[in-house]
Amino acid sequence: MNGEMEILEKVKKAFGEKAETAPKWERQSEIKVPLELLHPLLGYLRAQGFGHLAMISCVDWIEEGEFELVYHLWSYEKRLHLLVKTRIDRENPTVETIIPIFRIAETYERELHEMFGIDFPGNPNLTPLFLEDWDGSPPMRRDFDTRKYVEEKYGMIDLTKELWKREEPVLEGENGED
Amino acid sequence: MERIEHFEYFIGPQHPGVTGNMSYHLWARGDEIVKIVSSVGYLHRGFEKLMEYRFWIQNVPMVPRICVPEPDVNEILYAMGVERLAGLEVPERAQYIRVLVLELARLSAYLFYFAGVAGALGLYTIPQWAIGDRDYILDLFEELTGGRVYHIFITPGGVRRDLPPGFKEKVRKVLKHLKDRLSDYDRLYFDNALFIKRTKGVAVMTKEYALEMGVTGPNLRATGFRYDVRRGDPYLVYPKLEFDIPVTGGGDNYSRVMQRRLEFEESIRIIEQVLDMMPEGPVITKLPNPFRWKIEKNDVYVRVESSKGEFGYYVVSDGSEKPRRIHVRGPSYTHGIQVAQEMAVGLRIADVPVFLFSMDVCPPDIER
Amino acid sequence: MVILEFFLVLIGITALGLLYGGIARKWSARIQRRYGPPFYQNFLDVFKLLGKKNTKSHGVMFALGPVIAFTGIILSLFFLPLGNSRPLLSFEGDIFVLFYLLVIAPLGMALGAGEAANPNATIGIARGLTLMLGYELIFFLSAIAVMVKFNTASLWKIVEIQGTFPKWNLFPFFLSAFAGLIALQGMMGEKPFDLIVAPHEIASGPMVEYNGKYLGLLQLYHAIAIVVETGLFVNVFLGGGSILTFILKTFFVFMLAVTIDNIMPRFRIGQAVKFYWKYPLIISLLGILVVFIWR
Amino acid sequence: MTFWVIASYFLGGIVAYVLARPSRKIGAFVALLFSIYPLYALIPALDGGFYLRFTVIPYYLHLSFRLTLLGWFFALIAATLYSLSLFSAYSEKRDSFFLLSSMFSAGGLMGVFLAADYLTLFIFFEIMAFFSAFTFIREHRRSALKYIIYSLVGSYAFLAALLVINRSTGSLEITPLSGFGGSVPAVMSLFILAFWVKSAVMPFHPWAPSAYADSPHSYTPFFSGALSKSGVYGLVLAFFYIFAGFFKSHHAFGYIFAWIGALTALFAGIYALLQDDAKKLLAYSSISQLGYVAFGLGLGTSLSITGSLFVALGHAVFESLLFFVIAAVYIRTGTTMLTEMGGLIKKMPISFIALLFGIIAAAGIPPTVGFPGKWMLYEAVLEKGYPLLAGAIFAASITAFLYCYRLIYSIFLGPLKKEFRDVREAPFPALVPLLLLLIPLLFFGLFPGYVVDVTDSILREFGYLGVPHTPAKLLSGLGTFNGLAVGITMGAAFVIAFLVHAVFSRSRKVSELNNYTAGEVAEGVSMHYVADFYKFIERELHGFLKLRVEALFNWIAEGIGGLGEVLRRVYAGDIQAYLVYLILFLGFLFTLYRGVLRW
Amino acid sequence: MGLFRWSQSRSLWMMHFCTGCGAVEMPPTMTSRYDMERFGIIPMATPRQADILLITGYLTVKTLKRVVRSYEQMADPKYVIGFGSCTINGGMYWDSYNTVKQLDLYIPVDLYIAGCMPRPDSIIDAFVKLREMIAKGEANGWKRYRENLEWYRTNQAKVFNVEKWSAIEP
Repeated sequence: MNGEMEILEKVKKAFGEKAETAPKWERQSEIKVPLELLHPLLGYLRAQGFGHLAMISCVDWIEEGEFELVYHLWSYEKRLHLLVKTRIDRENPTVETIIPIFRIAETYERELHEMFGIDFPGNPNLTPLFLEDWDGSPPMRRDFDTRKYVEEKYGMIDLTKELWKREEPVLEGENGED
Repeated sequence: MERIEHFEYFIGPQHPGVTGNMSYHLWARGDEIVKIVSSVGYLHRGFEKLMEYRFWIQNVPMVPRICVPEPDVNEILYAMGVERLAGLEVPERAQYIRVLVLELARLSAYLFYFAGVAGALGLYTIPQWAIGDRDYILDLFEELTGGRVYHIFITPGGVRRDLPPGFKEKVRKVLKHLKDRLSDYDRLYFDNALFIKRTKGVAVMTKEYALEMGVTGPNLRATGFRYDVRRGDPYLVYPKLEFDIPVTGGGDNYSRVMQRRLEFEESIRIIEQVLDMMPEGPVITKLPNPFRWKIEKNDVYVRVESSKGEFGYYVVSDGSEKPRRIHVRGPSYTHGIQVAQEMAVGLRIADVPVFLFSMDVCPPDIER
Repeated sequence: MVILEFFLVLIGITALGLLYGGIARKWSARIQRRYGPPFYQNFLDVFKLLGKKNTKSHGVMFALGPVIAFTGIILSLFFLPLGNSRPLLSFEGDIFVLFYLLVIAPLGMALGAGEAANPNATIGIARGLTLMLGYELIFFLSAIAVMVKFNTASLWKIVEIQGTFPKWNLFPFFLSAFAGLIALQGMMGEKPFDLIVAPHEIASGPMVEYNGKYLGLLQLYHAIAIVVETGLFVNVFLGGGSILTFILKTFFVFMLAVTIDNIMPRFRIGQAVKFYWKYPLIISLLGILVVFIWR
Repeated sequence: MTFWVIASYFLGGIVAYVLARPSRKIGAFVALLFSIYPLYALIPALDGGFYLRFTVIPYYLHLSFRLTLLGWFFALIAATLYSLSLFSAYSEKRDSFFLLSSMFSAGGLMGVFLAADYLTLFIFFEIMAFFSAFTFIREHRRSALKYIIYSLVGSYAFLAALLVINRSTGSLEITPLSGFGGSVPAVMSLFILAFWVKSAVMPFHPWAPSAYADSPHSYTPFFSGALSKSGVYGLVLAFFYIFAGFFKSHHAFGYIFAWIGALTALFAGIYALLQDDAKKLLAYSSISQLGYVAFGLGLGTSLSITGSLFVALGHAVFESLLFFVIAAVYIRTGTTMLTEMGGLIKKMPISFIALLFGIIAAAGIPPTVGFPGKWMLYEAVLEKGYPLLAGAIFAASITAFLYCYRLIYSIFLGPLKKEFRDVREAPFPALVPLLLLLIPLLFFGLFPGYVVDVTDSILREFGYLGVPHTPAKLLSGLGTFNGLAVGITMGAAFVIAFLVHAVFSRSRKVSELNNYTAGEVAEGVSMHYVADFYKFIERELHGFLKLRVEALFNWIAEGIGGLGEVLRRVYAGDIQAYLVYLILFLGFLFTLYRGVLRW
Repeated sequence: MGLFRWSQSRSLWMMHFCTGCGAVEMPPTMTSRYDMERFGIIPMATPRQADILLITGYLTVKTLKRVVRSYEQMADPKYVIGFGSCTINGGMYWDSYNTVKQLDLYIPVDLYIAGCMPRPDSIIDAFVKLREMIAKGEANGWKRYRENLEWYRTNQAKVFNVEKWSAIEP
């Protein structure tokens, strides 16, 4: 545990009151920080040895009207995982890209851009990653109701209704016996 | 008159050279790759969205469907995540059974991996042998959990049922068979002069590049960086077991394959220890009524060493009976897209599938 | 009468080739610890392919490709002595004619596959032609050693000179025979020289756009090609004896190639050509040296 | 009559030059007429034979011509090729200067073949060399100059040999030299050098690729098909007529020359693989074919000489056919670079068929003219018992398969380029040479005997016994090759295969986009594998390819350039310096005169 | 024509296209333990040479586009086998925004196999069943596809959010 405390003290000293740090689980602690302090903090932590950016998650707190971006950092030497959290507005979420610090973030940001509609100015390749010619709103946002979308696009499957007349019976009947 | 500088071809969704359902669009000149763009999303079912619509316990059968060659990794991650958030205690014996299931899954994934690389190289005898031997492990799973591939065996709070009688002897028999088969694999595959000539020095990855690009697991150890989640961020009973972390250190296709070959033996050693040290006792703690089981607002990131690399779940609960957000980090997330796009440039056409198979890119855990 | 005899030979060799293919699949299945298809599976495959409907073609040359390939291999049947039966068209210097005829078939398939305008097909053909730079030279050098020794370029005469078992060319020209065997492995496209049709790299190479009846023709061509190529090797190095022994010998040589095929991964094309120019070339040159010293 | 055979070219050249000024079409047409007359005159001339002594400047300059069988053989090839190339030039609408220089070069070539004495031979050799360079000196100065320099070096060596022979035998007649003074090898190598350079055999070949590639597309078939034959003509004369005695007695010389020919064929073939420009590829392929000819001459048995003459004829037929196809394609597409073409089979089917037969002949596959020559060479080398030579020649013919396929694939097969959407078939005049050349290509393949009749009579003139043959069969010392039988069997096999093909269900033509792209859309995807076609061979042979003989000549060129630099400084242009040099020179002469006479 | 139909049923070539999660059970079926080659079924690299298209489990919209393209590149007669309930009514992903719910609307399916990832032996049982259907001449999904092509095209266009969609010729 001592390694953890020492890091949190350093961050506290470096970034003052705005960064609330709290140890969370064994070998895992949390740093909440406002958006403008995000990049300097990430740069600082990278220098401290947190070289592995596991991923960038985004939690949609629709009640508070905010997205919570969580940067997962892991340090191989200190064996410590940091959840760097920051809150961004939900209506037009834009966060400066962190590719200069972590080159691997390009794919993570691409996914967040597609799934939550967060804009990352500076990311060269914000092309769609998973969905092809997608017409709906970004799917992972809480306000996107997937069941309504499925109902309207694919039509809920009602097997009792005969979709179109088939020459020979499909499942039941003589060749469906075994 | 526009001069044709290069030609384009696809190792697309419908191609034996890709490790699942992914597509690579390649520009090549002569037989050297000039540019490669990977496109994913062929298996995206939007797991994370579906999980937000289901109760905590309803997600248990959903979770193994994420990564097909090694489903148990997802089960243990979801279980550990929920147990940490809900503060459940897992009995000792259940933890040992979990490690047993995980290591058996790793063995079957590695055999699948050997079959893939050998198939890409054209040595069609090894896929037949490897997948044939993998079936012995699937039979063990079938007997233990009832399902060959999707076991839905590790649930939050422990394990669904205890080991059936005589199961331990069966596992030991299968392990002995696998150990004998290793010598055949060595003679035909790992020491095959042509295999070495085809894979040595191809697609070399340095340690710094791997660390910077978030490469994890056997591919990282193959570049010479000795790190394993089971030692670095230990979970379950791994601290009690003694096994070492082999490192091959070449960074090329050959050392990636040999890395898995050495870890294959390590996993066998772990299983033998688990079978001996397994205490008696209950295997599951009682779970509250699923419809009213609320977990208070909290979040945790759990990670596990899967056969392809570091697999992680970021589980967020908001006090309701459904998870607020579960974000899955598959190991091939970095291997399959950015690393492949940068490492494959300059390779020969014949080596691109071998490189993809040696990186063990598993498309479903990129796009979930 | 000659026409009837030729048709008999043609059908017989095609059936033999398909039979070899079926047994080879069963044999490699056994090596891979499984049962494998019935031995007549190749016949079924060819019938199914010929029965396919609305086969798609990319143009006249695409359609003519397999036809030229089939022509080339039928042509080489004219010159191949089967055991001790004299071939229909045997004359002096027909080994050189045979070498050039064996090239018509791949050239025809290459032209057809070229019209398919698919990069996979063309890479396969470029690899096939480059490989030819390797194995054709070695096979020629190993055959020339025999030709220079007996001072004849007629396949039929070489078969006659050898006679029955103890006088095979295999023993006096062991080095050339060994180099010829390695060249044969490449000529038949068995692994480790299976680069032309590497499914994982170039999605079955030149055959990528062929379907239905064209693929049936190519399968027939491949079946006859097995017998012709192994037959060429058998006549030069293991000649003599009745048709039955000829069939057994070609079967044994083909099985040897299939066994090697099962235990070797593929070369890269650069490595394959360099391999051919290193060891087999030296072996065949030594074979020629032996002929000079021994004469 | 025979005077007009040569004169009609020169006269035609002038008339065409005058007429081409107003309109190029008429000029080209007239040139064509003038070029047909010698063809018409040459064919019956065989039996008559003629000797003509023609004085240009009394007492000093007498030109004499004589029709020998060998000369007639090559003259006939050159005349036909030249008239065909004028057909192609007609549709290329060439300007007047080109017509003049090409007619004069043809005239020069005729003169070389029909020359009776060394002086005429030398003069017409020079005319041919210069005027053939003039055809493309304006567009590509550098390659033209390179060509002129190489042929000049050759001709001066030839002149030196000429003078030595004249001094020892007193007459300029081309007669076999018997019992010649001690220095036969020196004179012979000087004599051969000119023709060696001309026939572009290996060490002296660097001018050929750039010259063939840059010369006008309609002229190149004549350039490579016929002009290189003058080199072969000279070599045959030297080996088997003038220095026959020496050549017969010294086998080593022939063996070395055979090796040079074989290695030329192999290395030119390998270079041909790696070229991106169709013309350069064909240039190296024609050097490789001439390597075969040199190999045949080197061996020296009657079978090998017939073989090499046959290959020379075959080369003239299919190499010019390939160049004509490239010319036809150039008219329509405006490029000869392989990496800029693709899919033309859909738009230019006739050129495709012509190229297809051309590459089948170039690869030497039986029913075509390419095979009998090669067959005879193989038989000859087997008779002499040189297996390694046979291996080298066979390796060279394998490279032929590779570059032939690259040629036909890059131009005609593969996806159709967007620019060529509206390309039509080549104009009729450009197609005439293609169709006409197909006839000899197949006829001589099936009935090689007719060619061997002529070559036998040539050999008897040189004191060799010919190759026993019948119209369809060739009988070598070891056995027979029956061209007709192979042709018939191939036809029968094709019918059988076509029947198997036709019996089953009809196939449907499909658009180019309906292609296997692993499920993706093929729209807008460039699927033409043409750049760096044989990169894997290039990578393996990289070390070997670096040592090019051109580097040696460039080094020599720099050396001469340096020397010129020094001389420039000497002739600084002020009078006093000249006086000083003059005095020094006279002093040097004086001491030489005094000193030398004493000893 | 009996010979052709008999040989068509005995030698089926399977297209190597793992579209869904069921594809992990294909290697065991192909290799030494279950060995589908006994029935003459071998995986082929390109649709041109294939007869069977296996839709192994769920099918996302992006894969469906490739599947239809590959399906139309196959030569007739061709057969489609759907694995598991995902191809019948969307199965476990019934409410997923990216997977197709009923496969039969987009390409004709001849045979379904039960099981959320069917076991290798049930796959082989399906192949045997398909053999009988072909021998009896019942497996004519491809005829259905050719006859009401328009109906299939409109369904496909609806899913791909375009008004008019053709697989290969744009």
